[in-house]
Amino acid sequence: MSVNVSVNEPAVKAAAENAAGANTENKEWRPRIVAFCCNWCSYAGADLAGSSRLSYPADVKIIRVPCSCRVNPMFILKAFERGADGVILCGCHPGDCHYSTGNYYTRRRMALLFSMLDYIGVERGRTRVEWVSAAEGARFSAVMNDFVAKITELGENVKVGDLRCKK
Amino acid sequence: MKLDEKEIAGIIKEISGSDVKKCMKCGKCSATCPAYGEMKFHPHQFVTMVARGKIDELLKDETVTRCLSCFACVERCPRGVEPANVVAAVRVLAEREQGGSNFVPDEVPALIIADKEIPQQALVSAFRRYRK
Amino acid sequence: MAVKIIPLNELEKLFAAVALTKKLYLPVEKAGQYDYAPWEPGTGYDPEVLHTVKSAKGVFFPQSEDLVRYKRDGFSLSIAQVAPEDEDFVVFGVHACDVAGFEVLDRVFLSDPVDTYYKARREHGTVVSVMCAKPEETCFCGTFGIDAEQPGGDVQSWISGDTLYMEALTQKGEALLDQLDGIIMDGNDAENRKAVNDAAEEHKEIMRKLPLADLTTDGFGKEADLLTLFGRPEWKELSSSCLGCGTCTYVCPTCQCYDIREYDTGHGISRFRVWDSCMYSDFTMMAHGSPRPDQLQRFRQRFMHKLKYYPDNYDGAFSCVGCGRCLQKCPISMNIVKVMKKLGGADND
Amino acid sequence: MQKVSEKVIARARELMHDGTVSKVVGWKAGEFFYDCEPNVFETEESLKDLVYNRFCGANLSKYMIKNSIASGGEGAGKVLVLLKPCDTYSFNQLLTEHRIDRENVYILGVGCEGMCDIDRIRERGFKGITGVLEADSGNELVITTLYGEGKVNIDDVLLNKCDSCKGKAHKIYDELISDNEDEGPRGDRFEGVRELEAMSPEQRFAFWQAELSKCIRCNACRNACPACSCRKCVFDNNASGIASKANTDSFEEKMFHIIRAFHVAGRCTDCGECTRVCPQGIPLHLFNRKYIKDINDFYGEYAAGEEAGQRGPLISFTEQDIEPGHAVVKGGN
Amino acid sequence: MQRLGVFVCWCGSNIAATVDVDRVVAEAKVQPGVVFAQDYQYMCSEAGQNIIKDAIKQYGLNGIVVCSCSPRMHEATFRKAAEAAGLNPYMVEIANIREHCSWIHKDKEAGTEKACVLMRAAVAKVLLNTPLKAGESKVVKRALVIGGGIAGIQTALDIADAGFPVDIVEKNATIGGRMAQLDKTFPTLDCSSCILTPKMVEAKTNENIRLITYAEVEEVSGFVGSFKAKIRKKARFVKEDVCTGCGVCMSKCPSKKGLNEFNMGLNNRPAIYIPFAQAIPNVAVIDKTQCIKLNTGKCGLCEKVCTAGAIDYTQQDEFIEEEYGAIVMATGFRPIDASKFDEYSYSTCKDVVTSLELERIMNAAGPTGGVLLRPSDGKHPHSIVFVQCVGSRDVSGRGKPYCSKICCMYTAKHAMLIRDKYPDVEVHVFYIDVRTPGKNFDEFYRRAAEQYDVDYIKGQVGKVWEEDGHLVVRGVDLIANEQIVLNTDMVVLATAIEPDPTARKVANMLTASIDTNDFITEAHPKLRPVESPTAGIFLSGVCQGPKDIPETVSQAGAAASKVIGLLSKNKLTTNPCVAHSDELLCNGCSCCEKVCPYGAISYDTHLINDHGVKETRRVALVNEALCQGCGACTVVCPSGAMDLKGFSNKQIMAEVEAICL
Repeated sequence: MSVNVSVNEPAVKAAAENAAGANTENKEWRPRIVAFCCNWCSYAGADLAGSSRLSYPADVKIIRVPCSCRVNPMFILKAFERGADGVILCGCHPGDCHYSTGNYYTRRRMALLFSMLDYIGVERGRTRVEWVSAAEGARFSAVMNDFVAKITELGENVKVGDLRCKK
Repeated sequence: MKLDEKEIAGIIKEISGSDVKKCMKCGKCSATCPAYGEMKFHPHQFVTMVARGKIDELLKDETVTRCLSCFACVERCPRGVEPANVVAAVRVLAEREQGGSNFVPDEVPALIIADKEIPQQALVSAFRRYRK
Repeated sequence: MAVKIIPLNELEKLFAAVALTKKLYLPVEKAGQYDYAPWEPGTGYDPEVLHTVKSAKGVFFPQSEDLVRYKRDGFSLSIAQVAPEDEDFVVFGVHACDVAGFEVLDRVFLSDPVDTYYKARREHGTVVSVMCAKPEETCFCGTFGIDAEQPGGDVQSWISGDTLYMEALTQKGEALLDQLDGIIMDGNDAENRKAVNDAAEEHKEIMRKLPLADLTTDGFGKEADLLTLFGRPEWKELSSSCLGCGTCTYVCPTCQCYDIREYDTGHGISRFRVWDSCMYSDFTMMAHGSPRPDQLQRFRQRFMHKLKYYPDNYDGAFSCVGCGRCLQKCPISMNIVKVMKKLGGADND
Repeated sequence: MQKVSEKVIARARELMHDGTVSKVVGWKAGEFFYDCEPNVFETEESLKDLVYNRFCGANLSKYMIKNSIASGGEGAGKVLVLLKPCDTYSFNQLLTEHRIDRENVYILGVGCEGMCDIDRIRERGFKGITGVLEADSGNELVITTLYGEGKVNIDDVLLNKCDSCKGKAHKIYDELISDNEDEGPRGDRFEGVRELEAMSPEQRFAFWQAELSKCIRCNACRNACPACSCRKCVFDNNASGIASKANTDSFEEKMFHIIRAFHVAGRCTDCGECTRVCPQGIPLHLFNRKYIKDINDFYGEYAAGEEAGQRGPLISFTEQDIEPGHAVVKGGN
Repeated sequence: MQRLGVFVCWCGSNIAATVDVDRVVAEAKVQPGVVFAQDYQYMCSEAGQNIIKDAIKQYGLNGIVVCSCSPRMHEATFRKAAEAAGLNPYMVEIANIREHCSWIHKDKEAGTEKACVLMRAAVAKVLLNTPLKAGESKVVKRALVIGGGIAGIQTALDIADAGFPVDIVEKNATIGGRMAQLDKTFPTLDCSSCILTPKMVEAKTNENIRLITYAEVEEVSGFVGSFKAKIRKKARFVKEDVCTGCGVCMSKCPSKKGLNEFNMGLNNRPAIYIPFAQAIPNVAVIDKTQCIKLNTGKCGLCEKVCTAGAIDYTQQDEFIEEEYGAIVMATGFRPIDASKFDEYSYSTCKDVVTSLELERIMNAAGPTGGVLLRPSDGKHPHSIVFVQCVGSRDVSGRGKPYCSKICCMYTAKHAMLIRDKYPDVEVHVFYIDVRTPGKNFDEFYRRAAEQYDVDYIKGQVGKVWEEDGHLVVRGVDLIANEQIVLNTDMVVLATAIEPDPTARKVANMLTASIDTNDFITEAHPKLRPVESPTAGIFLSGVCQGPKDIPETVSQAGAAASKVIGLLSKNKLTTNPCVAHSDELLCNGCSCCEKVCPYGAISYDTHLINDHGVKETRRVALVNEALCQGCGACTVVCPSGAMDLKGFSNKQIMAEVEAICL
């Protein structure tokens, strides 16, 4: 244990080195992506993508929430803390919310949160909101393919994550 | 420099502050227009032509100078298209294309004597800011 | 006394020489504020700076440190103790108040049961003190009998003119100065001693003029009656504006409370300790709630600890060194001086 | 300032004397001229220490959560609180959120010409400050120190929050003592935000990394903030899932400050207390003002606390709101 | 201590082909808390369910994860199975390894790895699940219908027919609404009152229906199953149970200046009046603004002539308080004010009328006795111009952005009726589009144009003015591309319709959400068109959106069937995944209340004991019967006091952590 007075060594550098190490030592890096889907539209849209066999990368893992408005910014930051490389939030199209107004609040909250993440220098594109209806299986798949491609392009998230969670 | 249709449409929208795509073709502008008979292209046609990008024809035509700018169409259009402003925008475009108005204020008295029918809008244009 | 000297403009050389074998901590500027941090080439040293925001205590008692790490693999669990510090380091530029602060911590952490993490750092750390340059109106170390002109530590030093004068006080200090032979010069002559003495005298003069020079500890300490002090009605007004933040605690060189927490990394757990503040509403939170449910009690606890409980436990020694950081940093300008003046002897009023 | 100050003190005494109020929440003279502390005065006698000067920057609104509720009960008089113009926004916001019992409060609006920052005076090289006097000219301070005397221009040593001022108008009061005409807002409060927005993401990241790594998690920003008035903060609540006490990893400082800013988004009145109290001088207002600027840009001008009972932007919506993806692009470089 | 079971389904080869189920089972076995894991070909089969049930009993499982298809498919199945084995059904979580995994990934390695992650997330979540119990709430077997037009009447009749008592609250003195004002109805041209009156009478005589006319709902509290309403019954100054409706008072009343509302103000009525001949209840009412007795204390003629002794000048407003299980909004519409369009000279030319005014002019009980006469001079018109879309599809701010839907058809009806009865009258219709979707609708319109020679002109009217005793209309014919000026005798404006102005107030009272045009929002535009998002509030008629009579009647029936379905239940089971506020953390700030679309959050001030610290404070309370579990409140709550059962902050964060591991 080294004396750690200046608690905060540049996290980026360390993580980047860490990541570089991981890349060469371990197998090919794959992004970790958390997708929050509302139960009524987007989760059903994802189901439809599945039953239509419209593939997208396995890096996307879906968490079911009743409504996109259930997603607390804390969850998104929690995902980054734990090493997620991208977080995507899907809900019913504005106006079609099962709970009539939930996604309108989501839209405002996420507009502000994403803008703040951008403001502190997190790469644009690590977070995204998409409206996907229950009928849009193809769109769900397309959105996920696009998002994974974008995150892969951005590379590993080294700016917002807790180093202790890196293996 | 020759602008393409999209760019021209953008300029017209910018000058007029009006979106021709909102038109639902009810014709109330033409039903309202006191200068209807003076115009080769009536207000509703004018708007449609702008929407379709047929600007060249309008630039060449006198219709642009026949609008009285009475704004009755603007007042009554249920869709907020503001045809008079669209006409004005095309007129401005025409003037820009000519490098400004053909008239200068000093010429106005002579023009009135020469042509009693000259549209008042044409005279007003002599005082516009695009005048050289 | 064996005085060694080095011109101030050669300090970089000195630092580099120390850093060759040991980690070196000194006040470093970051985004406009000074705190103790590892030295790197070009870091520099500003002798005019009186206070770092946080005191120097962090080098021995960091704000956060891991104690134990658990690792889970299937159903098996392995536990790894985090080894205490085993590398030597030097902390440079500590003023008398902060050095005295180390002593306050020593009494707590080095008495039975000994805190092995703290002890290891104390053993491996060499303190190089410097007499402070320009005391501020908020300084009152004299109140606690601290001699600002003899800052203490393993090596104490003075600045006069363009020269740093150093003197080893302990074996560790001597070893350090020996190691620096060739970079620092022998300056053990009358002229240099006079320079040191003059600087000290000049400093003493300022100390006498400080607005808080007359502040005394009357009414506190071992002799004071605990229950009377505890029951004084003035606590209510004194605490009425306390926000319950931890600023005073975290900038304080003597506050020593910590919390032990765990962080689940997903792969395992690290158990670590972090500074805690008795001003916080969740301090020593228990299943039944907080033992001090309102801010008055928490506020009183902090000052009673500094001025009464600690002296009772440690033979009259106070747990305040008069550095004045809390006077400068408290968001609402409440501080120990105001408490002492309100509750202490008549002289203070 | 002197005239207003005398009137304020006299009026507070009068109100206490005639029984209109039974307590006064105001500023108390400190050890030095500049360290006035907020205080609850409960007796007429104690009011001898009431002051109102250039160093009364602390916003007293938040104290009214505790003091307005506690004073209830039969026979108890109202609580007098002294509020500067900008403080009244916080007061209104707390009223909106039902945190203050308006019935029990008597607001004495006090005029303000800008509050001074002792740290800024120190930054100008003054050490060992033993006295601060407002020069007769009214725009200078005379500073006496252990090491000599000097003058500073007041405008140079105002609190960060006073660099841009929301205006001299009180948004709520029962009585007003002020010599000031409201000249509307002064200064461009979004300048700092714009500067950051104009930087590259890497520069922004480096800026925040440097600033936030100074954070010692003393919670002064949170505890001084009138909007951060939760009974128990999520960061103190072990059951919240994000509790933390120190920035053991640099992620935690980001988590803390982003979530804190988010929790007060649309509720923050830009009172500037966070930046004023930060012992590390972190420009925390740049977080809050970013949100205020975004809210203004995206949803129309909104000033939390402008009047009590407003519906905040995060608990409102329109069908045409900006999409988060566009918001990011609009936000900066 | 949690004892979890994990069950991995092959779904034949649907899952097993791309997911190595053995590995998922092996991985599951080393998850914290898991004491049992097994795979099976079809978990949803009876045999599969038995595996689950047996394991629950044998291993004393207190939580299970089923790795299978989408929870939207079989969550209910597995919950039932768990419940049958004595496990709380909400201790079941599904890892969707089919739709979200095996079906979209071709690489078995990637698929298996992802399946393991999804399993892990579900295990992490179920570790934090708590048994939930669906609550129950009572159902008051009585319905309230607000509005007594055709929508309200039909809804009430259908509910009453099913045997449930229902109250109709109508703000006017009679039920019947707008339909009563119509002369004929499209596309069949049957007489409006002939088909409406029997329904009105039925509403009056049905013993399950109570008519509360000349009344307004003042307050509504409560929630689905048990609403409480306070109804103000305005003073009629006529005893409703005594008046025989003989009408003698009307003929004797000296104050005859009141505008006849029923005839759209085209003629006058006395201060004491029965709105129209077929009014239900057939009882007089005194217009207190017009009555001489009530204003000056003199007169009292009606009291003298009333042989029944029904007049009571001292009558006061009365209040009725009643409990209801369901409430139907049927607040209807009104035409917008045409005077905003000064180009049509509606307010200056008497012969410019609205379509609803024309209805009255054409009606036998109307001001002209059914003879088509110009309002200005009572002469027979020889030419009439109809203007369509007056204020409809108008975003200029003077009108409404939507299509009012009924105008094309009623204009065709008017044109046809006029041409039929008065073949000498020339009829021109200026239209933008003619919209006639509906059974026999287009045929109807074409008949007007082809058979009755109505002149349809594609274009709008720009101006109408009066000149030498007739009207001049300037319009445009877009097809002929010419401006036309017509001399005519009458102009009829097809004014847009808008929700009745009371709709907003009522909606707010019921926490039913309302759109920017003041139409009530339906719970789902396609799948739940007659329900409001607020449980127990139903929509009937034009308050939901423009519609014609047949649509209104069918929607009224649909709303009634929803009400009947609700009232047939003895208890309501509530969704247990609802919000819950921790009063120790609650600041009482009201943010949650403001975002709740259901009005499920209220506030209570009471003594709270926080580990010995006692304080009286304002805290949020969630009504579990109203809460639908969206979670909007949980995010606006900065202290985290508000959480959602079944989708708690900790559960979701545990899933996040498990996924990011």
